Amino acid sequence: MTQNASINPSSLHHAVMSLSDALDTAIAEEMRRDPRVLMFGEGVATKRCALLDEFGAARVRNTPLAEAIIAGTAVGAAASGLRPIADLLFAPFLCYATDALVNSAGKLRFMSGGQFEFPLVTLAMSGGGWGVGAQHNHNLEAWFVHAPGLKVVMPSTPADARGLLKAAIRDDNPVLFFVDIGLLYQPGEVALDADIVPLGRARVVRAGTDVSLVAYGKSVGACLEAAAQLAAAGIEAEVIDLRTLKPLDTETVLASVRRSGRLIVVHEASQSCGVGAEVAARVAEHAWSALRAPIVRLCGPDAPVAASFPLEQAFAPQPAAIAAAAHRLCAREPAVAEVNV
Amino acid sequence: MTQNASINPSSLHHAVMSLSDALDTAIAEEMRRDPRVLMFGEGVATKRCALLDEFGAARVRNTPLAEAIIAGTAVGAAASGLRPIADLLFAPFLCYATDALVNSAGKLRFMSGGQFEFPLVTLAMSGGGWGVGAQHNHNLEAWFVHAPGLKVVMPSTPADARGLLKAAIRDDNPVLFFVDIGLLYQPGEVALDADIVPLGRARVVRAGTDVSLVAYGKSVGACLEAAAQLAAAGIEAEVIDLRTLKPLDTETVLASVRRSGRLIVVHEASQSCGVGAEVAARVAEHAWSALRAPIVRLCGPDAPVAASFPLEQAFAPQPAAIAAAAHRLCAREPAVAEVNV
Amino acid sequence: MSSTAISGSALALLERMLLIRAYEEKLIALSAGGQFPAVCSSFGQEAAAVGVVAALGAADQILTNHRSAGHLLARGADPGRMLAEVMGRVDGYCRGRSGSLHIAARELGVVLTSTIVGGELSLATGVALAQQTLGRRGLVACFFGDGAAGEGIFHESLNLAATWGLPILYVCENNQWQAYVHRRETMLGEHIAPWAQSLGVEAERVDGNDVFAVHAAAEAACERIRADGRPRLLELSTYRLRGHLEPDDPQAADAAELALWRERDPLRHCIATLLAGGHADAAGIERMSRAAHARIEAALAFAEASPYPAADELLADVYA
Amino acid sequence: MSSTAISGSALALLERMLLIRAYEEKLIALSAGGQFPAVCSSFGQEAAAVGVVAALGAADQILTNHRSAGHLLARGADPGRMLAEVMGRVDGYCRGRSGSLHIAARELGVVLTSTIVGGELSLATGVALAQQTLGRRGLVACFFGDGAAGEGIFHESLNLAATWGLPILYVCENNQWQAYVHRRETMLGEHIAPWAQSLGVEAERVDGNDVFAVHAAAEAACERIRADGRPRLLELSTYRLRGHLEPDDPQAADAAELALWRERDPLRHCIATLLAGGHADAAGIERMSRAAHARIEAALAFAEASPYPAADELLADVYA
Ligand SMILES: Cc1ncc(C[n+]2csc(CCOP(=O)(O)OP(=O)(O)O)c2C)c(N)n1
Ligand SMILES: Cc1ncc(C[n+]2csc(CCOP(=O)(O)OP(=O)(O)O)c2C)c(N)n1
Ligand SMILES: [Mg+2]
Ligand SMILES: [Mg+2]
Repeated sequence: MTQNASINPSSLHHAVMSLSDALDTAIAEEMRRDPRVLMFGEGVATKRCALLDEFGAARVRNTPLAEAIIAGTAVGAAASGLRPIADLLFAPFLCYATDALVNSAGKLRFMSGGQFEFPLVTLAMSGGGWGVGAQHNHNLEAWFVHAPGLKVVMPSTPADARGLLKAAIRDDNPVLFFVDIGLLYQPGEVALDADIVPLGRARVVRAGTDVSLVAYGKSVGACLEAAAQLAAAGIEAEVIDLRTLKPLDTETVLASVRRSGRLIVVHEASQSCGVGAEVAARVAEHAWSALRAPIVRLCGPDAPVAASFPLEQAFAPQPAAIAAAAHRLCAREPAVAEVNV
Repeated sequence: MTQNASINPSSLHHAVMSLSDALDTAIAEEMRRDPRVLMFGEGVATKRCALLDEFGAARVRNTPLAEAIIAGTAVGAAASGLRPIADLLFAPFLCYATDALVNSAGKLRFMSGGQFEFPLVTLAMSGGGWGVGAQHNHNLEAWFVHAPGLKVVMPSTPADARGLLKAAIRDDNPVLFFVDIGLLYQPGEVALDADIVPLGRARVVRAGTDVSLVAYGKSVGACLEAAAQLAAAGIEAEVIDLRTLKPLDTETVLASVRRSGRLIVVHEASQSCGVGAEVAARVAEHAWSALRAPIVRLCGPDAPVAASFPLEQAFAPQPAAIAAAAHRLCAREPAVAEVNV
Repeated sequence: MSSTAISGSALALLERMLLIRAYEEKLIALSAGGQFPAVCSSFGQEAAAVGVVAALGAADQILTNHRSAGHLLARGADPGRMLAEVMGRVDGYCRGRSGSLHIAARELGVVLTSTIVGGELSLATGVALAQQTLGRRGLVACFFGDGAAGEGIFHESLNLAATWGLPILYVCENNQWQAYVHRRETMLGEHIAPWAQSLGVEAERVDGNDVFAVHAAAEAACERIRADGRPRLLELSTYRLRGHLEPDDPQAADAAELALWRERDPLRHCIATLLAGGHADAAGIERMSRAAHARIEAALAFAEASPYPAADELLADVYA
Repeated sequence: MSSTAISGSALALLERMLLIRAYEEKLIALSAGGQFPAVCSSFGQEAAAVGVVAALGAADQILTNHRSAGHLLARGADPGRMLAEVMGRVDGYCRGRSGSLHIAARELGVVLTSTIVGGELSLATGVALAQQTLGRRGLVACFFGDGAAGEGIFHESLNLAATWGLPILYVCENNQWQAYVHRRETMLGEHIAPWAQSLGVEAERVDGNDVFAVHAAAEAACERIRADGRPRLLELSTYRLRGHLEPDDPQAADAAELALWRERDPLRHCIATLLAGGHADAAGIERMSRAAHARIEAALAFAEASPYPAADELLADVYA
């Protein structure tokens, strides 16, 4: 994962780079800025050799294949003055690491009466695109939203990836940073002199007044495609990228729904008890009177993901389905729409 | 945990027993019925000596202190012709066991093209009542609702505990069976000749037409208390005990809300991405036009539980708060209620 | 191994190794073309797979991991159904839902394959408990890598198997690599066997590139397991001759070490032994090799003709 | 240990042990009264705690678990703040939020206590990495039980510490019990030390009920760790003289074994050694014991006077 950023002629401080390179950029910048930042994981020193070259073997480390101790080491180090970044590769591997992250990092600050801080970041990938099945591809971000004391981030663009990762590294709390595999090599413009992107703020990617499409990760792109189709039909969709899943920027979502009166939440993760359920519930609690139609969730099915390419691709919500749901919500009487969703 | 059931004179087949004894009864009955059922875990053979005496050391086993292999052994055995029950003690210890349960038991049936079945049950306790803090008391049931391929159960009465556990043991899928510590020693009437309680069916514990209170575990009792208070004020609350959290009995909830127009979801687990979010979202999707007020969730705070007794008790939603929310929803104009929740 | 000890079935071992090599060469070529799912090749580890699996009986159960092609083919899996699976087609062993990394074939006793490193170790004890409890004859062979031995589940699995007395043959293919990390970066010693021994599991180290040595050790271990029902571990010293994943990324390799191990290619060793002992001639081996390649070509044709699963398989078989 | 080797500080060791015993006796009495939170007593393991902690310096860090009272008091923790914590009062070390099972006292270098068995093993490597990376002098002492050694994280923690060279003194108090299960039901051997040795961690077994032996072994191990920065393990053979939890459940115990270990009570051993060597007289020890009990009475009064936390602490300190 070397930096293949091509320089944008309009500014020396802008570059077009992949999300993967944006993450590397953020890590290098923060390691330069703060000597307490270090990074480890299986293959970190091998695959991120630019980091190893610049920062040396003490700060960029390969580990044994043992996720529980990788996470535990990060948690213990964070409480003791370091600011570790642990690469846990694929989200399902977090299953081996949940004790350290959930029972220790998320709880021991509160349980100790505030004696410790846990400034650490874990990286993990998920989502379709690699065709390797449900033991590599499983969107688990909702687990860590449900568990107390953690923050959860999942960017959709290289610029946000850089800015949010920088903010996560500077945050004094444990941050689970999820990366959508399907976005890893999609290029995007990144302002290299931009500040951090603060955690906890959603981004209105496209303004619109007829329906609010709320998403994160690669589903943001699906919503934008759907919005373009809808615009052609005269429906103006607002597209919101949550970016941070915890703390969740409820205000931005509520404000949008209060204008549009219609909400569709979209993500690749399975539906039950997912982030979409939380968004829907908050809207049903706090913007109910603004709703002009039932809420719709479009999520991954409640099933493991298949490796087989066409099934993997069909797992994530598609633009056509999003557009169709928006048409139903906007065009029909609410009661009718409800029956059909 | 010996059976201290006192015989009810009205019938030899009814007994008043604790939820804990009801679980032991169910296990013994199923072990008698099916020689493939066996049980293991830390202290199982020591603490459940009645089972050990009756079924012997091959079927009732102590294990090393190693939750990952306890769960893995159960999963491997289930796929190979046994029907194991694994006692994992307290829900936070499930963190060590998630790989076997989530990545293997939940996924390998689908991923193998249907080659294996996983008839296994795990037991785990959570909830306030023991004053031992967030590393023993953490309601994690929503995690397993979110993960594919699992079933999730959490009873509120001894009779349901017996019937649901028997159903879980007979089910050909992995079932996570959660037990509310606060209910363990509360007595209840159990019909010893009753059939199983099928998984996936909620129970209307109290009929009512003004507001639907949806809960599970010990929050059912809190809702019943609130309902009694509300009845005195002329508000008839319907109380629904979900009993099974996955598959969720959406129809029973929707039917209730379509009658009452008002929904309050109550549980001790933290709010974000909890089961309450899922219930709220399903109602906002499928019974929106019946809603006459915003949905309200009353859940545990988004924090670890303290050991300190008063804080532990304050963590779970209280009857007074439930009744107050119901009053707001029933008495005021919807828009006003919304501002206040 | 003295040439007189080589039985007639030695040629059958070679045949299986040739088939695995041909299969992996085909996958390597397909992957190099791009637009092909990631695969972990067992190229260079054929002797470990074939030597152990040939020692197993029909009732024995096998658990394996992401690097499973050798184990499956050694067990008699149909390369056509395997390729179909790798390519996500409906005639694959798992209806295309597994892909290359978790192929299970229950009909062959290859069960519960997991690509979570260590997953096979977590499940093997349960399979063995079922064999034991249900009075089935077969033992359980559990294949894993040196990397998996660093996961905590290794410790838990072997300790439980030792304490409960479970009939498991743990087979650690110590191929010196763990994805992009060399084994020496992950542990102080060179070997996994002492970890097992400390837990009370008898363990033996064997040259994993000598199919005859592996086979003899596996037969002896299986015999002891069948006799007393207790677990054993074999550590097979071998080498991952390709990158972690195809297409290969040669950069990561240690060139000197790789050259050394190329000299010790298990196929070459097997052929040299057979030729030296007069158990085979070059022409016969050449015929065998061509037959293996032809079988793989036919397998590929089968796989390519197989359709992708229909969209309704998105939700099939999630629950029983 | 020859009596001439006993320094004047031996009396300080006894004093600490007496304080721990008095504290645990008080908790046992309080628990027996009912309406008291569950506590895991370290009654019978005082020598392990005092012997090791006395070998540590002020800059050293300690990680412990659910059975931590001995470690905390040996380190100089205030029994009043400990009792307040156990009773959920706001003047406890953790503002009453921890209760008895996870008391951490950062000011004393007792950090990150976890009641998840094995939790301390998962965190110790990170604390040690920070000590090393930030150039701090202190080593890390990590206390855990024989049960914790059966968790996979034991294997992962020791292997990482060995491979990276982390300054950790692993202290396994092998007290023969793991909650309601006897150690012998959980492993084939008798000892944990061989598991560490197989990973390349130097390990020594010591009579954990002889405070002088423990102290000498801990001093020697700490010296070696400070010299080369590498981890060591001490296995202290001891016994849980009470049930897993208070109030005690005597049913579960093995009566013969218990009687045997009662003979080897660490306090009795310490006192006998001091008396035999002429380092103390009975009256002096009696005075010491009374002082310890008086300190605990004062501590209880302090704890009882402390209020419960206010309701707004439900959400305090969740995030930094
Ligand atoms: C829990 C987990 N961590 C990481 C990975 C990614 N991964 C797949 S294979 C592999 C290396 C495994 O090494 P080893 O066990 O020695 O087997 P080998 O690949 O050498 O055959 C890694 C790190 C994984 N699949 N699961
Ligand atoms: C992961 C986990 N599993 C189970 C428990 C319940 N539990 C608490 S202490 C204990 C026994 C621990 O045994 P050991 O490590 O030997 O320590 P000891 O209690 O003997 O000091 C158990 C099973 C727990 N707290 N955490
Ligand atoms: Mg390897
Ligand atoms: Mg113990």
